Amino acid sequence: MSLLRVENVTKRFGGLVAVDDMSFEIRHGELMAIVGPNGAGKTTMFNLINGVFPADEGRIIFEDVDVTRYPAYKRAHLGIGRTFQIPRPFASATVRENIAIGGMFGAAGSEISVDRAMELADHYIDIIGLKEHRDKPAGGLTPVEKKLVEIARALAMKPRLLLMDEAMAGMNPKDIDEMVAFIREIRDTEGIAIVSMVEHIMRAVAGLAERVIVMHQGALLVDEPTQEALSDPRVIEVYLGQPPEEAHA
Amino acid sequence: MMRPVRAYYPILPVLIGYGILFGIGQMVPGKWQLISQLAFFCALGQAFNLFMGMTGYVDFGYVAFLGVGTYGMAVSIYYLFDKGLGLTMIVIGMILAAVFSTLLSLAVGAVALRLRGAYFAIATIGVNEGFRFLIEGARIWNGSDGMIFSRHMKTAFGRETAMALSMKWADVIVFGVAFLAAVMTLLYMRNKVGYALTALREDEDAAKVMGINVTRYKLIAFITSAILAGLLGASAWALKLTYVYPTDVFAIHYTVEAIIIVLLGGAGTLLGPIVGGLIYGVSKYYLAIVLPGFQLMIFAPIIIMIIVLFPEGTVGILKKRVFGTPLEKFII
Amino acid sequence: MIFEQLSGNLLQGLVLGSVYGMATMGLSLIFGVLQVVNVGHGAFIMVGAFTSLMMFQAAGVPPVLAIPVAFAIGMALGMLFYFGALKPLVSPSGSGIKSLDMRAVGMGAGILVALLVVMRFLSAAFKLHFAITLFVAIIFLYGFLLYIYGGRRQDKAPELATLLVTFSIGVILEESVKQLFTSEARGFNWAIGKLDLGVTVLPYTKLIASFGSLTIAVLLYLWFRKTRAGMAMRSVVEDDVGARVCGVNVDWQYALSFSLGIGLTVTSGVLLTMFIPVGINPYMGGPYTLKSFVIAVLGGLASPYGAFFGGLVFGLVENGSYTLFAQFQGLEPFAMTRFFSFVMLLVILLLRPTGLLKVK
Amino acid sequence: MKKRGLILLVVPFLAIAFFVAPAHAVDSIVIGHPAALSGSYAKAGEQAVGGVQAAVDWVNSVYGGVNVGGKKVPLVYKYYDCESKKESVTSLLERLITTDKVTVTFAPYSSGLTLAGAPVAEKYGIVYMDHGGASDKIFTQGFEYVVQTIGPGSSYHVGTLEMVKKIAPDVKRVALAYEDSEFARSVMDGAEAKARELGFEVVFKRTYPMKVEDLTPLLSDLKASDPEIVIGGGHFQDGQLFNKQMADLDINVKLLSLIAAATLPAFGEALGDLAEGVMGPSHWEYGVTFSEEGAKAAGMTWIGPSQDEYVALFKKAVGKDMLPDYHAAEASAQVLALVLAVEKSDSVDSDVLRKTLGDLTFMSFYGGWDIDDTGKQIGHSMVNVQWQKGERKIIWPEDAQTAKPVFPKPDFE
Repeated sequence: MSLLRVENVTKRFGGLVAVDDMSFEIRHGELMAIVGPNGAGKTTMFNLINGVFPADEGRIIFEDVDVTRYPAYKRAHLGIGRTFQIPRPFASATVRENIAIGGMFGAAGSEISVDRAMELADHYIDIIGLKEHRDKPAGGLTPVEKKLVEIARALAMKPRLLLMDEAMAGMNPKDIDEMVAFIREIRDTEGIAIVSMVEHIMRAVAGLAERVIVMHQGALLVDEPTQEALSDPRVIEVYLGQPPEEAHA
Repeated sequence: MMRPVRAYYPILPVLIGYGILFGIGQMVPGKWQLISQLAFFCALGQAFNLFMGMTGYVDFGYVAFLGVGTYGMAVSIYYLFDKGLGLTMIVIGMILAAVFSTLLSLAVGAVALRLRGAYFAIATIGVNEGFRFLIEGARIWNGSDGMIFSRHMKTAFGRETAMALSMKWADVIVFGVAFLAAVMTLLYMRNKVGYALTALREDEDAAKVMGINVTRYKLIAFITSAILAGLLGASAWALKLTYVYPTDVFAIHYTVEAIIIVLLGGAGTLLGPIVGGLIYGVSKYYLAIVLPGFQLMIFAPIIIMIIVLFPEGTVGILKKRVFGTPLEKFII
Repeated sequence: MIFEQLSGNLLQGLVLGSVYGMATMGLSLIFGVLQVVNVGHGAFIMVGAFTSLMMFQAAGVPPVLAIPVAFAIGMALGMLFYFGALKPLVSPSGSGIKSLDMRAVGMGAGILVALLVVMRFLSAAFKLHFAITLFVAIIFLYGFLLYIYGGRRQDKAPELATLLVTFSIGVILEESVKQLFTSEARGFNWAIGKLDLGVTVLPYTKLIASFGSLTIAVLLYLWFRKTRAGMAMRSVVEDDVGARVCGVNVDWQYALSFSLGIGLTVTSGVLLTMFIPVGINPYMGGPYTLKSFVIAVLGGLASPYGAFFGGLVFGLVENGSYTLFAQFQGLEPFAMTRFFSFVMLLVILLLRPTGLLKVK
Repeated sequence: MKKRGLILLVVPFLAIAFFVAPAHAVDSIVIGHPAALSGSYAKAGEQAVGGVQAAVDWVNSVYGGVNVGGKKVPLVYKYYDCESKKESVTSLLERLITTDKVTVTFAPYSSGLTLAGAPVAEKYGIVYMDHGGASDKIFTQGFEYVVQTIGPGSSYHVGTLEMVKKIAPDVKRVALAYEDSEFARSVMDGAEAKARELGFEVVFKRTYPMKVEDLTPLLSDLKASDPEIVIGGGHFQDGQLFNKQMADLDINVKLLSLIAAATLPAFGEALGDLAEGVMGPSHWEYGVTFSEEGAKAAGMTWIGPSQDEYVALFKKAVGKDMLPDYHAAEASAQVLALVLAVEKSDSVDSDVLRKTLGDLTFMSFYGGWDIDDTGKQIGHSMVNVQWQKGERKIIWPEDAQTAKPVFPKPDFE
């Protein structure tokens, strides 16, 4: 049984077809990446999965529940977590409160008290290693720290599927490697499926994903294990005929 | 759900503040009206802050809730005064005020809470003005003739009781509403509601993705705030002044006053509206005495100055200063 | 009978609507560029009306010729208030200081006291009311503090700060005009004949006002479409960040569009006096502010031409619905037209927040 | 505790304000007034303050002070600005009563604000004189200390209709178009009742909202009903608009009478030729011929300056070249009533004063003054003015005429 099934999903904005008849599956505990050049419809696909806006056609099924018409918060309750490309922590709240908010309202939301959520937050603060910033407003952190807070916030929701939007954008190679290692570690300890969205940084894909979906102009181009996808001629074609390794400039 | 008692310490300064205010009013003869006016400003700011400060939504038509609350009490007294209900009428009036403001807030919530920023502000102005013109145009509750019910109160309660009701007990209720608003604010701050509101104030889309049912929490804060406003209108305007005219109770400058009070004190803080209400009320009162006719001209540039130079408000600044000191847990 | 009245009302509504539309273009322009709702809008219309009145009374200048003067006054006021009050709150580049410490506040207070003492003597010397000199003192103090510390951009609920600032600007204008001209309702009489259409009568002044509004709307349209400066401003409306990347000085565009918006609004005050040359007083602006909000929403809030179109629709609906409501017993039709226009506002905000015209 | 510090800062303020109050003794008669100097009623409030000040100046300098307790004591006028807001009325009124220890209080302009202050005055048992609240309903509420000088709203257009009945008995069709406010509505109801009583046919009756910007739809409607006389109005701005747009739409009638606006000098200045022949009912007008001789002939007490003296005093009091209108005259007449009541009863006690005011009847430049048991004004009759060649002339009642009425009024050009 798959964790998430996307069936023939289409989304239009006015005359523009942003996502065109996409179908794919995500399995439990899987590391996956959605790859594609700018404008390929990756972000739209993410937004459709976690319910920022509804799909025009098709169905989205999460653990046998048809969530196509569910609002975002209900999907979060079912176990779909999400981070943003530009980190968006709640600036005036402290790091601890930020993460606790994830715990309070996320998947296990209805049962968790404020105090329990705070304890949970402390646990994740240890994991991301920001203990010294615990009671500082999140607005004052560095971008990388914000990113970590955001991931911790999403993890506190106890999701079964975590969508990570361009987790590595704007990072230097050393940080990227650390982040990749961190994401793999999360998958192993939490046992959740993680879908990353990657635009350019192909060197990260190999470490980050066991399977790759490549999107092009809103449609599915390939859905293959990582190594095969990266050497697929169609994928190379999409990246202007250059080998993907060099396209990350 | 309950957090340790320590988390509720900030209610102490609130209690002390209102206690001192109430004490001055009771002990210093001939200052009760001023004190009750100050309490009205504090309550107005506190109730407004509960929604505006915590969600970041600016309800420019907020005065409509005070207006319908006033009508709730007025309708009760005006139409029931000869039914021999005695003081139950006041209770009915308060309930009607709460019901009217709840209904209006549900209606506004259904329409306006989907909108953001300036669109929300304009929509709420539209509700306020539209409601006033409906009352006038369809001649609801005497339309623009309004209701004057001083006689009704004297008939129902007797002269002495009626006098005590409008000159004392109405103000005591205002104090009650002010304190209730502070308690509700603190309760929300310390529980899930508050965290949900903080999240949606900072980033509504991110809050949704975190599993927060933003509509629900917005509505909770909105209705709470509206009911408090309704009770405030019922006591400070209807019971105290014993008349209601639609142009008078739907006047937008009360919303502006609420915004000024909240900003002076610090938006989204617990103590802000009290400090803001006191600063605003006292300075307005003395300006009206010292420079009658010129106070608006003096006040307007000062407000611009404060917004531009001290956007966090008095308590906002104070909060930063006491950060890390023992006072920290009292001031939020 | 009813149809005659209805057509007469609609015709009047169309003419009035064009002036309303013009009076809202400034509001929409300012919102489009700065995302600021100008709550003091009506006060600027009042300034325009006084400009027209004063020029007519002092020199018999017909209101048409007061338009350029009003526009210049508006631009100047716009620049003044933008740099004096709004820039620290909305400027994309942010400005000045990080925090204002107690030493600075103390210094400010000292200066205020010194100014007060000076002003006390000055007010005695010039026989001015003390409050007026106090007002000047506060403005000076504010200017000084702003010059040194700059102020901070508001991140949380920016509407709150800008709503209150624009409201206060409106109050300052109203109170200043009251000090200068008292709160008496004034007017003038510029009669140049009427056009009898059978169903209704239209004075030529109204037609000129309507035609003037249309001309200004067209000129603004051309300016936006055909000139470099106009296109730069439009780029800021479309995409603030993108415009900056393309080398547009967004900061300056903000200042320019705010003062252009105020200029248009003050000009519309002149046109309004051609339509209604009486009842001019410092507090006349309030109802126009509310009307302009409705009209701006009809037109999509951020689009000046949409606003012009919205004005036409509004004029038609408000005047037309009178005839409708007059058919019902027990209603006050005039108040109901107002009720109806606010219901319309809410319906449009719900169903078509981008306005009646399809903008994007 | 910074929070406490702030409160501690407020406390001395309040304490000082309280303890600095002057010691009470009958060495002056103090009038306390929470006037509406800014906000919605600023215009009327400015007039009222000027009017009170002018009358006070007259009493102190010409009349020589108030004769009480065997000596002449000066009148003192103390006013604050309530910003036309109801909360401020209560707190400022209480300050006047308790801190400033005033002898009597004057209500701010408008029925609403008068009502807002009434419970405070009742609580302290101090006379509360109403110069700007015309609502009849104020006097059905059982207030014991409220005394009215302005005439009740229902009587405003009564004289106008009587005049038409007398000089043109064949005119029948009357249109009523008033502002939708509590005051204008009471005028409309009174006018409608009177019109039916006198046998007029009411062909049109509508209201328009406050602060209206365009009356065209209503006036088109009115035009269609083909009235012979039009009475209506509300405040200052809408009255000018009413006249202007009547002219724009070529609605020519035999009589146009507007409350409030048409009686003020600014009306003629604003409208010029268009005002020609337009009428308005007024409590008082410059040119009304009430005089000491007339009062003696009628056997009434006379007090106060002559009209010309009054206008000069008023201009001095406001410090501007501004003419007093009826808002000022009402406020002044109230001061004169107070002076007479104090002298007659030789007391400053509120209950005695209230009783004396109840029995008092006198005449001044403002006209007659007499109140009934509830405190409502019944002794003052209104005059009707008409714009004739750019000047306001009193045309009704006949015994006060300064010019004959022009009827029918000339058409708009």
